[in-house]
Amino acid sequence: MSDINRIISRAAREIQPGNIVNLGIGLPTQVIHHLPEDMDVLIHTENGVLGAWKQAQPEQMDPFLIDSAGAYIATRPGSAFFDSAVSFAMIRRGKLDLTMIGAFEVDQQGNLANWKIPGKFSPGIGGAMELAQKTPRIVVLTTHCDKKGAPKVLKHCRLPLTAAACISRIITEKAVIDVTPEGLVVREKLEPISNEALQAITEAELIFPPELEAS
Amino acid sequence: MSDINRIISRAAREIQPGNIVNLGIGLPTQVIHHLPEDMDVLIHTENGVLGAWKQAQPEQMDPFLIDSAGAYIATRPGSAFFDSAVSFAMIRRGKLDLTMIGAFEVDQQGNLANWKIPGKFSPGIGGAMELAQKTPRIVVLTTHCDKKGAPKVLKHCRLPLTAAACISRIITEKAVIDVTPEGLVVREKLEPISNEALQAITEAELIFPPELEAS
Amino acid sequence: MNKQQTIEQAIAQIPDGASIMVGGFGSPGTPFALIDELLKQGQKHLTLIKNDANEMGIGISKLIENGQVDKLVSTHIGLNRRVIELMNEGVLEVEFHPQGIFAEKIRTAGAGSFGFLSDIGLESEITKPEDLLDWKGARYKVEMALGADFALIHAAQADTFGNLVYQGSAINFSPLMAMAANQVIVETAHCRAPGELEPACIHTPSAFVSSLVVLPALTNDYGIMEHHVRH
Amino acid sequence: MNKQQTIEQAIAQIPDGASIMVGGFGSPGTPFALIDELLKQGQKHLTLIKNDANEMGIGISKLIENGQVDKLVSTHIGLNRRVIELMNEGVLEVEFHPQGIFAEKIRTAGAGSFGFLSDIGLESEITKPEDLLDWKGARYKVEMALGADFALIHAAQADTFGNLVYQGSAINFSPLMAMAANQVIVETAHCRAPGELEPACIHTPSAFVSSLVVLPALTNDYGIMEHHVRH
Repeated sequence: MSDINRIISRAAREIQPGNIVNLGIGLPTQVIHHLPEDMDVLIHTENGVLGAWKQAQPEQMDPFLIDSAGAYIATRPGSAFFDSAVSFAMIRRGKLDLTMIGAFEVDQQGNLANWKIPGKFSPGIGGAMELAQKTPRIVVLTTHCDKKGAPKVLKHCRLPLTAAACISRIITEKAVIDVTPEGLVVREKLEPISNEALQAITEAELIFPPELEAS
Repeated sequence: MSDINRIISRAAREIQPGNIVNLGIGLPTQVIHHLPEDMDVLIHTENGVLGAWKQAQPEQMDPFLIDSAGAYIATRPGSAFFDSAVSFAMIRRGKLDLTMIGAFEVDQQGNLANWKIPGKFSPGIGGAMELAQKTPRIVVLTTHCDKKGAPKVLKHCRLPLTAAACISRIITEKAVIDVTPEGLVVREKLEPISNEALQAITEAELIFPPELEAS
Repeated sequence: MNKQQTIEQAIAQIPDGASIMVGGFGSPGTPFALIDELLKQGQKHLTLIKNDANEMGIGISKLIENGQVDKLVSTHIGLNRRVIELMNEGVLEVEFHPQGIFAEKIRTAGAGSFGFLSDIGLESEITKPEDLLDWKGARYKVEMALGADFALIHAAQADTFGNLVYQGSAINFSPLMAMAANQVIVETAHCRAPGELEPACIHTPSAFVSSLVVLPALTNDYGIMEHHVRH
Repeated sequence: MNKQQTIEQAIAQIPDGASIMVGGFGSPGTPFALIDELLKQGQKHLTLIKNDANEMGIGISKLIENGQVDKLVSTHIGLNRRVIELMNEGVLEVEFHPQGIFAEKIRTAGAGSFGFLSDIGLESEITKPEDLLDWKGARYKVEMALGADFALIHAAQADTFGNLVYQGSAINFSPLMAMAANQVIVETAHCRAPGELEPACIHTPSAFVSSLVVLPALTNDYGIMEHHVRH
């Protein structure tokens, strides 16, 4: 399984029946394809859909119905369409259970940086800031290191923050890591890797609880 | 014609084709019955109807459709229902052309008092404050004097104001009076009455332009 | 996602001392059945937030007359002589707002904001000096958001997820209150399967609804009321 | 109440230097025909307010590429490389807001209010010290209302009065912009007689609409776009 597939298939298991979930652009968007067709879940998209579903088949695409990543989507029975003010009211009122989101950097305080690289990349904030700040549970999906091999799980984010202390869990191709008051706790390894090797590619200090080795 | 009917039938002539109009509780509500069935007008009610019309026939009454005075109404083709936030957005954004409203007191600055008599009557503000403050044209419908014969058209309102300097025109059973930068100008008399007799029952100073006598 | 509960279960979630938004402008939109269950269960020291007090003997007037309500936040109670008496006697605390400000304060809570800058009644007696804000060259009244623990809502139709559709002028404050309250209890006589309501015609999306009570039928309270027939 | 105009008449109301809200999130809701007429008439020094910049070569990107736009107020332009270049070159001024704040600022103008108190990005770099307000024991960011001279709106259906219905995710910012702009120009390919639209399913009531342009048909711009098909 590719690194990306490992992240996505593990991430799909984060979604519980009855959840309302927002899937950010990038890796999170692809998680929907790993969900059972009959799963009791409502996917929220910032552009005003509750009950979004997988990409529509070509002959069923509706040119007036996309998700917030821009793909023509199908919807589930029980879906609703609404304007952007209502969509973000839903977000700010904490009505979403879970948001999965990509990241440039995360850190051991649970800070998230994913919207701007000063001087290089600043296409706008989009919906990320409100999702990150207001969803009760934020799960970050990211490769463990960037394309140059530099760690993305840091002691302190260096880029402008999207939101502070917002992350609950980080899923990389290497591990599932929880943000806790004690620090970053490794919950699962997603490939065979020693604690030392995982720590070596992680700037933040990782906590390896005893039960991890037993698993 | 009774005093009340004289006020109402004159008031009906204030409404121009194409107008969006709110008719306050009391005398204004009755104006609708003096409008031609096919008139190009949209009646707005605070409780979320644009396109309200006359009281529904008993067999056509809808228990889920009243106007803001509480009567079961019919609607015109092209009507819309919406929530109270949208209804008052329409008011505050100045989308109504005309509001007709009742009054306890009006004065020569165009001030309106119609919501509270301290110690005697204070059932709440309702929608009057926003209608009075934000409708471009406010026409007050009122008897010229109160039940004890005391003037209601004053130099300065003594009751708490609904809104200041908001009135364009006052219609009583005696006269049609405009609020102008020069003061209150009598435009029409609605019954045979001398200038002196009209001034005698009016606390505010009235201006009688020459063309009034000629009419 | 099925939100259905019995009326007893749904209303039993409300504790003494709760703040409760109640939909409706006059009778249309008033959740008479939920109110009657609240009367039966007898929760006390309630704060009610409703446009009006209904008329004597129906709707929230029953709760007020029964002594269950400490405070009413409202816009106009002119059609309820008994509630005016209770207010004047000091038995019931009443807080009035202009109707559109009442709507907007609720909607502001529903949008997850904390207040808004208004000019309504800026120079009237409803504006206290401590509400005034001079900001970037202009003067405003700061109107704070108005939220609540619960909302009681009547919907013409719902699906089992809790998507809601309102009818006629019964919509009034209900979609705003459904956004603003922490727990939203809805009654309807017409419950559909998911997918039966047109997604573009849903007034309140299911995310805002906590409990759905399906009424076997609408009682006479929901029918034509003599006091709403103009004479 | 008939608001119908030709597309030339409707767009000719817009002067140089106007601020214009444009509905749409990506393609759905973008009023391509009205935008093309604006391109043809060539008004200059425009401020556009739209969630995104569409993609290169379509929608408002045409106006920007054609040098008609001085400033863009937006939330995300990541799908338009050319507009990012123009921003980075300093040719186009771009002001970004978080997407829900963008929506809410527009809605605040549409509600006739002047600003609202928010906690979004309160401690981030998007909040300048002069936007902070300490009020009754808490700290807020004051977000001011965002209005405009004009709004350009695409509706799936309209009636001649200007009541509007949107389709699918094409609703997005359109009802908010229709409330917030002083003049609202709407295009639709499906114009009905008054009474043909269900009054409870109208998304934008006619009072907010100034001009209605009936399109003979929807062009290819409104069809399935290859860039929206995920691979």
